[in-house]
Amino acid sequence: MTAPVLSVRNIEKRFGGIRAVRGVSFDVHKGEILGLIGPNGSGKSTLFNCILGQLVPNAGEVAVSGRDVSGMRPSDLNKLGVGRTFQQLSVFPRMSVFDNIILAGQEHRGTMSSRLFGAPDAGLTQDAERMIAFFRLTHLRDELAGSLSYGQQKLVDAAMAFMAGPSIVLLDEPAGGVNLTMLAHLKDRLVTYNAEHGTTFVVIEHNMEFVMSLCTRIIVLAEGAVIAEGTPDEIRSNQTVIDAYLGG
Amino acid sequence: MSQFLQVLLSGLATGSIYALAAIGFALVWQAAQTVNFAQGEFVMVPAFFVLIGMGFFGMPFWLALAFGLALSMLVLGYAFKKLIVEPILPHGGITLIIATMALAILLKETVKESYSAEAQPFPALFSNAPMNFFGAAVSIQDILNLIVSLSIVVVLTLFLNRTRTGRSMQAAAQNPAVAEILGVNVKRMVLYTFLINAALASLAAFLITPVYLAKFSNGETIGLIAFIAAIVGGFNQIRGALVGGLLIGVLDNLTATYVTAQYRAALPLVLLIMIILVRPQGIMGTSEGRSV
Amino acid sequence: MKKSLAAITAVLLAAGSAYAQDTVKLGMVAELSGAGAPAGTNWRDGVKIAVEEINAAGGILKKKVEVTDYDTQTDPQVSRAMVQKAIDAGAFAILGTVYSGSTLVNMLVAQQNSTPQFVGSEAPTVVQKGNPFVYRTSSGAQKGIPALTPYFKDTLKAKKVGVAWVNNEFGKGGRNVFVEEMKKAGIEVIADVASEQAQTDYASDVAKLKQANPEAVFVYMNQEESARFLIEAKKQALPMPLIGEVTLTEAKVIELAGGAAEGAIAHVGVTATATDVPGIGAFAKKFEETFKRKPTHDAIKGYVGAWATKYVADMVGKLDGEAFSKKILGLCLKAADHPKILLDTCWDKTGEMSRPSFMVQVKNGAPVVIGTVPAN
Amino acid sequence: MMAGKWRWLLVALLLAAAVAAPLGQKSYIVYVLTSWLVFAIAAMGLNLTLGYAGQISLAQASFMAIGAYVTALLTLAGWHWLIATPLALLACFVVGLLLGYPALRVKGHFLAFVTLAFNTLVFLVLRNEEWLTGGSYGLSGMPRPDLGLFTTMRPLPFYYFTLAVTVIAALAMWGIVRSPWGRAFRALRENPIRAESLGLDTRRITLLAFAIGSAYGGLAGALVTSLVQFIEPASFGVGHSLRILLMVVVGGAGSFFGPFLGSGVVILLPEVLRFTEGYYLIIYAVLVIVMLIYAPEGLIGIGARLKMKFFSRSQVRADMSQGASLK
Repeated sequence: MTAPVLSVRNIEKRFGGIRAVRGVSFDVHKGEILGLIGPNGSGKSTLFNCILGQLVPNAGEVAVSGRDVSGMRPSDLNKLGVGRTFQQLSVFPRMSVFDNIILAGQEHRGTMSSRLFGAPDAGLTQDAERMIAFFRLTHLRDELAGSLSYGQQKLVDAAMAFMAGPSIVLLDEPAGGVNLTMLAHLKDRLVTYNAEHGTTFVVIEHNMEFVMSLCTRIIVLAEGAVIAEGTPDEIRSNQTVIDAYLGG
Repeated sequence: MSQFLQVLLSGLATGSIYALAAIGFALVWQAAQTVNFAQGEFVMVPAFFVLIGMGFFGMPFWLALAFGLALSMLVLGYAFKKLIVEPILPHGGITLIIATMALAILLKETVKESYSAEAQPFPALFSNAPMNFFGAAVSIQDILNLIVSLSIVVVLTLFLNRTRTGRSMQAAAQNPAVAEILGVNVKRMVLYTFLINAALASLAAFLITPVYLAKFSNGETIGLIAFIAAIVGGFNQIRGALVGGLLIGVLDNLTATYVTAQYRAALPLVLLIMIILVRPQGIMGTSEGRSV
Repeated sequence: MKKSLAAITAVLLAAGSAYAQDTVKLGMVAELSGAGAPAGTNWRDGVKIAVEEINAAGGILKKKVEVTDYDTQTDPQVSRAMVQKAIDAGAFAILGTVYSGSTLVNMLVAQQNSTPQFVGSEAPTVVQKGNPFVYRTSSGAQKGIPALTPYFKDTLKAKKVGVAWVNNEFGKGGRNVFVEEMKKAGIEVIADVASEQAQTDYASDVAKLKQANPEAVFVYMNQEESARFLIEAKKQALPMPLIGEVTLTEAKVIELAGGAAEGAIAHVGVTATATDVPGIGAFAKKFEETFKRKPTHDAIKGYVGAWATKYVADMVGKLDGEAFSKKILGLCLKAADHPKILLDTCWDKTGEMSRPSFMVQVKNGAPVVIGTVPAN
Repeated sequence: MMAGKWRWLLVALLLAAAVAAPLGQKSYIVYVLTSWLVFAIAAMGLNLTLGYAGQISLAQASFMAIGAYVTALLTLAGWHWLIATPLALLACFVVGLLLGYPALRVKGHFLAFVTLAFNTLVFLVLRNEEWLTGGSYGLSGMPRPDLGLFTTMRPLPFYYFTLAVTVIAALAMWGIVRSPWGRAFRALRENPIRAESLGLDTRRITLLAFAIGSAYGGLAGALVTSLVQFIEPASFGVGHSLRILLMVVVGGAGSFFGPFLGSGVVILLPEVLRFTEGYYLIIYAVLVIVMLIYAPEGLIGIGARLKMKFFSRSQVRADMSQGASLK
């Protein structure tokens, strides 16, 4: 059996005296859409940041496709095929949508010198236009990303995460603040992309309906530890989870 | 030995002036994320307000001091906040930094053109007559510099921690949104900070100008040293600014005396770079609220 | 289109110069803003008074003198541009600059255009570059400071001295000449204290001198630095005599230092306090009436520069830079024949100036001439 | 597409104006035009660091100093300007890399202070190490470049020489900013964390932003050496760095043509405001503050806004049609 796309082992993160993440472990396999849920302050975002190299965990290891990536910088992690989106708006506001998307791919092409002396688009124009079209943003191609609506910027953010053809994408609250029409569109795109490319997703989300309908498997965190794991249906009926959410 | 003592004591006296400018600088930073590159000019201008009061309106010295203080608070406190900081802050920190640089030019040139390009004598608040202190000459002025800046730190700390207004000011500085919900008038609190800064700058001006003389270009040196003192001591601590100011004053004099006069100006700068790289929260600072 | 514009400009300029036939243009290039503004504005005002007088006396070669002010912003590169601009505008001679750092840059331009230039700078290097068009209006440091040597050697009989100087091109030049002179005179320099331009805190400088305890200290700084130094020296009760060149006993320094200047001694090339000299007294009076302040050394330099331009040009008999240069190098003007030159003055083959000078001491808050030094 | 064409036409016109401008002018005007070009190069470099990459630097004058002194020392030692200058640029590039290191740790005002301190340190070294730099007397007598058939001793040929260097420098800058590097610099300015998560090595690109910007400062310095033929430490103080910074901001930080406009304004303003005598700096400072309040994007930004207003009708319609197609 091949190694899991993402393997998290005993991640521990403390802030002062507070144990924000307490020895969390899980594996994600190819093609899975894993949901990571939990009440506010359960340590989801901290865990995410530890996996993605934004925070340095106090203990534990992270492996991508069997390779230990603990302590790796986010840019190097990205080069290994780990993409991500952000909870807050995270586009480059004073660059065009097109430039946003090209940027997301250019660092994976060529060398430092080819990126200086080579083509301005790093040979990515077709790929970028295809990606823009996939998210149905073609009419906004040359607009400044900062001038787009909130939901459109979320789409650009996702498009950027996919641009380099990652093996796994971690999505940090993709549904937050997005209206229903746009949300359906986003979910549709994620599912389609997953089906077409077999890309693995890990999703942090508060919107239960969104998570339950999108994910194939769900892990529930509370107070920094895993309290439940299973299919959406199993989680829906799990008493521990219900208690945790109701403030038990 | 007496040389060492002399240099040490003079350094403390000078450093306490740096500290006054540095404290105001740190306060304004905390309250409004404003880095004021014209802080040195804020210490230069009040002396000229006093000179105008005496020369132009014929006021006695004490009245001119009050006039200078009031005018400084109006111009360097209120008008500075209303006309420059408020409209520009939304455009971003770097834009505001550049605006305060332009303000420094404006203040310098205005003083030079409207008053004089030459240095002016300034009456002393206290006697500069020396007293012998174990072989070192120390003036009442020196001692008062130290006492005043120490008292300022104590009084300000008490004010900020013990009074309702002070606590409101702290709340407004730390978390304006929450403070607003709690019924604190954040705008007014921020304004108080600017007024205090202007008052501290005036005080520093009145204390040093008798020795340093009033000149339009004086702010260049004092301003830079005040920033360095604030950063070295710790931006988010009033006592940090004091420690930074005293440290720079003493180290500057010790370097010039015992190491190198040619490179004396380099020492604070090297210290600044080291502190920023090794301990950006400053010697006394705590790391919270210092995210860069 | 550009060409026709150029043509029109040329025609206009030709018309301008035709009109300019009956005037002599002088370019006053000085530090009117920036750090050098006090020196530059005094220089300008000295020139102003001289030009009024010259015009009242019939101008240069019977032509009216027109002086245009150019501000260098105390920036050497701007000063270079300004000298160029003045020459482009048809200036026959340049008056300025005062700061040596600027003069060293802009004198190249005047030289290239064979334009006579009177400068207020005192750094030795100004006249050491073989430029035949640059002339001093006061003795350079390498002339002025040696005039002090007899004072240290014979009057004070000092064996060990100290020097406190401001570390810019002005101070450094003076300091080097002084150290060299002392070496020649067999006097040991036991304390060599450099300070920064615009320095405010002189505690360590004075403490070092006090520790070394020389028999006299030579103080070579700009005005307000001198004043701050004197204040600190008094506070720490520095016991030995403080001796300067020019600046230390200037009226402005005395005003700034207050009582702390008492007793300070300086060698002064030409001083407004030497009111016994008729020309100087008259100039000081007129200056004070016009500008409501006392003239400084720089004002007198500007005044002398403008008058020297007139005297020499009149002697040459035409407006010719080359001829002007030939005439003035090695020329001596007697105050008896040319009263506005103030004192008997000679320029040597390098453009360096020599004339009698004074020893001055601050007594009861005013500089008093305590001796004269013959021209060297 | 039309806009692109118009832009090139405009550039060609400006270039023609730059060629024609000094013809029939007196030396002073030629000198001023030459300094404009020199400062435009320095500002162009800072614009990359500040405008594109978002890293504030108050040390551009110190890189002019390093470039000027290296070129001066080498040309005085008999090396040709064309050999000395690349070495000077290399020196600036390397020192710029070093200065970039603090920028990896601190941003904003802290970075401003570090770079400001660096500028003063360079000044002190130039002044104090007299054996090498001539101390406060500086260095003089540097030859202007002699290009065989084309000697640049006279002001006009030197102007055209500087213009040629400027055009080459501008073309190189144009290449940089439209390359993936340029996109990376802008991404660093806009959102460094997002850029890092997209595989961009933000540390490397930060250092490069400083190094390239500094090399442009060095090029300007190498030209100053030949233009003024006299250099001394005070010409490269913090005040000059501030002046270059204001050129970038006044022109429009992050726009390609901003530095040309900004340096033009700063160099020519004293001329325009000459009638105000000593007050021009006051007026200038007030204008800068007012501009920062109402148009922080600089003169180029004001121009763009006016254009928007001029074409506003068609613009709105385009927006509406796009808004309609969203559904």
